[in-house]
Amino acid sequence: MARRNAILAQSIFFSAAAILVLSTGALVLFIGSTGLRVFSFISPASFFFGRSWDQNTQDFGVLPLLFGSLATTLVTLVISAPLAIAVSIFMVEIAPRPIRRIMRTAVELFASLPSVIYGLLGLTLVVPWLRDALHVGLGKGILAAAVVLVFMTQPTMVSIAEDALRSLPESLREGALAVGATRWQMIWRVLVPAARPGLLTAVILGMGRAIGETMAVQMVVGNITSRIPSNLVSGATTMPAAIVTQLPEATSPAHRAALIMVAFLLLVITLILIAGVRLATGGKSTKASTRRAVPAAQGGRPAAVAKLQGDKV
Amino acid sequence: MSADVRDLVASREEAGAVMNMGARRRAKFNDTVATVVMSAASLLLVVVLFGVIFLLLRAGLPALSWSFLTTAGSFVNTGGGIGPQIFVSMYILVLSLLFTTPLGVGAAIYMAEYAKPGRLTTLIRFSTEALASVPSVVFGVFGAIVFLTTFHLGFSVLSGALTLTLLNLPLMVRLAEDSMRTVPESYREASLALGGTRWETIRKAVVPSAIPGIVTAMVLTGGRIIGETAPLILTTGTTISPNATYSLNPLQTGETLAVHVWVLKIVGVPGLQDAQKVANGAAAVLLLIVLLVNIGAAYFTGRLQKRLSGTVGAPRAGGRKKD
Amino acid sequence: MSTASRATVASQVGSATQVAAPELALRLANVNLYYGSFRAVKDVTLDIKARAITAIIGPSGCGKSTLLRSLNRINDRTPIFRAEGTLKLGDIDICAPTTDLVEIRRRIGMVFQRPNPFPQSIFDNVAFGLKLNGRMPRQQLTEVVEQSLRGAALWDDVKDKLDQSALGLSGGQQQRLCIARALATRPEVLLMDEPASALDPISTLRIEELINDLKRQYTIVIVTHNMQQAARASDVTVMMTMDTADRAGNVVEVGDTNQIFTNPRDRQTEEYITGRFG
Amino acid sequence: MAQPAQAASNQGPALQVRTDPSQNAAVGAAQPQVEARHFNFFYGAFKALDDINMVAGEHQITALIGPSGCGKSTLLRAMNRMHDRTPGAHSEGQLLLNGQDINAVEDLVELRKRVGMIFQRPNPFPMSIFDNVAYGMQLGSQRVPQREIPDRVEQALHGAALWDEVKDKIRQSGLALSGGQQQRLCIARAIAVRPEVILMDEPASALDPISTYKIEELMFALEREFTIVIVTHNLQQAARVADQTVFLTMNPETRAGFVVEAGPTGDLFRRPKDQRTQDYITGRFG
Repeated sequence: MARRNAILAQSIFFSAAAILVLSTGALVLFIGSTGLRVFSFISPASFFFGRSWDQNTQDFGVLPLLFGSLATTLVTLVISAPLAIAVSIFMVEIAPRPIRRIMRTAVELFASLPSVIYGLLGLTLVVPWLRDALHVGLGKGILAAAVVLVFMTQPTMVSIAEDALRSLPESLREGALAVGATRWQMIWRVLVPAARPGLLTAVILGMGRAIGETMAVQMVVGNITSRIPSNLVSGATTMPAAIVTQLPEATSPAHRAALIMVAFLLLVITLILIAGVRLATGGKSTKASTRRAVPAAQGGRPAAVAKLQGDKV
Repeated sequence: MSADVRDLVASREEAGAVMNMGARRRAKFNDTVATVVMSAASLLLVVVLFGVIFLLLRAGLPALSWSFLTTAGSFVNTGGGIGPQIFVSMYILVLSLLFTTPLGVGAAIYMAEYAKPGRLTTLIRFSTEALASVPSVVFGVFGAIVFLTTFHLGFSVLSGALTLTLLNLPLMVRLAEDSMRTVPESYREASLALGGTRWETIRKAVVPSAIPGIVTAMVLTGGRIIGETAPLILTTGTTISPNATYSLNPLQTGETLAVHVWVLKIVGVPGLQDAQKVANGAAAVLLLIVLLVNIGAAYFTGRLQKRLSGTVGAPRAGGRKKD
Repeated sequence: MSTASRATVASQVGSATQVAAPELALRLANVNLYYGSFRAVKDVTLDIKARAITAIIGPSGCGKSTLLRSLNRINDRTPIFRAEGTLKLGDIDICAPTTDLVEIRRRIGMVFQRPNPFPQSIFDNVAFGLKLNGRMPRQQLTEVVEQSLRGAALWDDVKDKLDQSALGLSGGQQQRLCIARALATRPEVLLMDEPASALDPISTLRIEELINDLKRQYTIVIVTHNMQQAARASDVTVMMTMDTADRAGNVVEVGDTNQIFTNPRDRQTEEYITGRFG
Repeated sequence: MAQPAQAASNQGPALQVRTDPSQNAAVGAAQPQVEARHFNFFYGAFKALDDINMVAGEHQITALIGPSGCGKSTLLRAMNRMHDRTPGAHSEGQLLLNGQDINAVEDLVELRKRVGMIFQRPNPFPMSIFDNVAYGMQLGSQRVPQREIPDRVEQALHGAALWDEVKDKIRQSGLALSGGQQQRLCIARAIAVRPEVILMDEPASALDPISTYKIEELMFALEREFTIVIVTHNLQQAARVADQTVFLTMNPETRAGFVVEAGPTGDLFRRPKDQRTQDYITGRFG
């Protein structure tokens, strides 16, 4: 009786976990198979190398979208990666406890603001500022999107980077200080190198966030799909922005398939990034995976087990 | 060996152990500069955030009133509101959490308590991470293909809720699993040592201790559902049928609060009175919900920590170090 | 004399200061240590002899580690920690707010309970403290690293794998590496916080031999739980206990190690070392 | 440097050794309750215990001592098969509970009800004191009827010498107690299910001297009803409380733990037969 319950419980929980795998498979399968139909309408060459995306002429070249996404992400990362690392170092090593708490609250709040709110802010603050300060066009474009994305990517990057730094053992810090390092020397020469995989993960996942962000970007990027953007301040588009703008009103099957193919590309890029994270962290997963709160034999973990698992500091 | 030690001291000076004042001063200077730079970066972030909140509330709060929250937008008079959108948001929230919570907690229990290291576990873990980082618009496209077209649910509240379920599942699993992993291993050992089976141990010792964490996960997931936009545009639609406002029919199209803000700002609703005021008010409401969600999450996280604290003997007056 | 000018003088006089080094390395007078409102250590007055090994023993919780960790102010990292009283290294006041922590820690090295090598190469670990001090010619750096590793009796074990990760070493080797790292900057005082408690008996023995060797040139203060270790390895023993009422640690007896272990004056010391207490 | 060491070793007999006459009379006469015969234990390919032979007699306290890493905790945890949770852990040879092989037991739940365990750090659940003690009695198929539970909880708390301190706050969280009280609460929780054997893994190492003293007192009381096996780092503690002492050490090459010497505590501490025992208890080793 008890045993049957136990087995039943385990199988129920396993099925729940299995749904995660099935969903991932379904995601790839459905989007992939639907998206690839685009090649029955246009040739792969004109899809991948076409320099214009125009539903009126039924040209679906992905380059304007791809280029917009890459440029936006790149500009975002250049600003946001150093910012996030600086902020996480501040939070872990410099800020006194009350300030650290305020910072953490701020980061969590940033994380939970809906995309439309970021978009709204971009629309009412960033775009007019760019337009009036730089006097170029309407202010909508890659730069506006990047400014918004810098703040949108902060929570992801800061929280992971902070985790990585904070999980370094206190003994490393004490070791560095005890030889006479200044705080900055300790941070720069010991902590940052030791946390490198975590910091890299933070940047990669921030990048994923920037590539995938839809609404906030859609609201400030200008949504010009017909050409490859020539500068950072004239209208452009990104892959997600194009999907959400055009898919609801895409009537021709070719157009619809082309947009779904773009979604498939996004999916593939994301999966590559995740694989990159795995590589960066040496096969371990991003967060929490193997982190058990207390080792098996509390405190008295047999030395042999420690040895077996390859002594970690 | 003693000779080695004598070497050590004789070479004290060559070793540069004696202060090199130039280098010292430079190290000090760098330390100060770095501290200033990192503090400034952090200050910037906090100022931007609180500035943003201030601006949003300043623009939106004047619009808020009871009638604004309960009536529909009006094409005839000024003073219309966002009642139907709030209703749809809440409906999708409830529906989606109803699917996400049992699935997510179940999967989390499996991962935290049963999963053994191996290929299958790695696969589940990888899937969870992959799902967690797939852009939300891709889920929207998936929902549009599967729920709308394949299952013929059309643009509907149900399609949206199902899409969001998939979207939020990884977050729910991770948070719930985390909260179960914070439950000290010593509880499990204690329970097993008293003759508990694994299932009893999970049910009686692990899950009860993790409940505040699971509630936090629900609250945070709920916050995301309220704020989500892109997948809903592709699965639930951007309109509410005027003769089916406040309808519980899950196959109705719907427009959530967040989508409404976007529609008002970007697409425009011809003829709607007060469109900008309504948009600002709706944004302020969204923001207030998000603030509430954060406070709620912090509260339950605090509960979790409080419940699990003090396991390591009577803490001596705050000393976090041994001895 | 200010710390800065003293340091400059030291660099000019060099080894001359070594010869004239005073018999007392550290002086503690009326030292009280607090965590928040809790007094962890009370009214310690103690002189620590130069070029000798001083062992601090006592039951757990009596504040010996706290005391040791306040000598190089590494305990300042605990936010609520506070020290009162006079703590002097030569004529530098360790506790003064103006005191340069970095300089204090360069002069007072520390080895921790658990080996804490950085996740870097063996060479970089030992060279760490030297590189902090500005650029040093590679050849000289290599020499100092070798001397330090020899000093820590680790050279023969690692000379062929200096560029490998320090984390690949065994626990005992890691601890000796940490000693080498501390020795590389040539501190005057070496603090050791139960340096062998995480090690197996053989590594422990090697560490003890090493400590004994080092004492000719260094002032060593060691905290240990292991009375046999204190008896074997130290010249002077400081016995601490904890007040039963307010749980504050205090020194009950200081003396020649031989005397403490054969003829303790204090009843608590006797009970402790014969195992009737703690 | 050699001198103080000499002095310390000369003082060897200063160790206070248990001299309770009634217990000494029982020494040797006791039934073996837990017995290891040619017992080997492995973590994966690593052999942690090598050919262990030892006996823990009924209603006696048996102490396992030895340097860190010698496998004494491993041996203790093998006695209620806590290792089943460690991947790669397995054993050879026999480990007997009342003559029955522990490793052949199919029903782990049953085994662990018979062999209770106290851990190094007190680990009460985040529940009330009452619920903590009642926890074990509400598990499994042979659970204690609900109406008997309050009485059983009280008995267990009496048994753990905790009743007087907690009787007025039995519904308060177990985590609010002091460290020593928490450990006694864990003992109450363990004895509430009425095991035959209680394993203690350095039960006092996280406690202050006074709490330690109370736990030791408690062990003398518990000994009348239970068989106790204790792992301790503290030689003085072993000498004070144990009837029998087993000294393990580690092969310096293979790092496998083995038994050097076992016997009545008084003999082992006063007249060790083996030089390594002598060295260890006089502190020249480890």
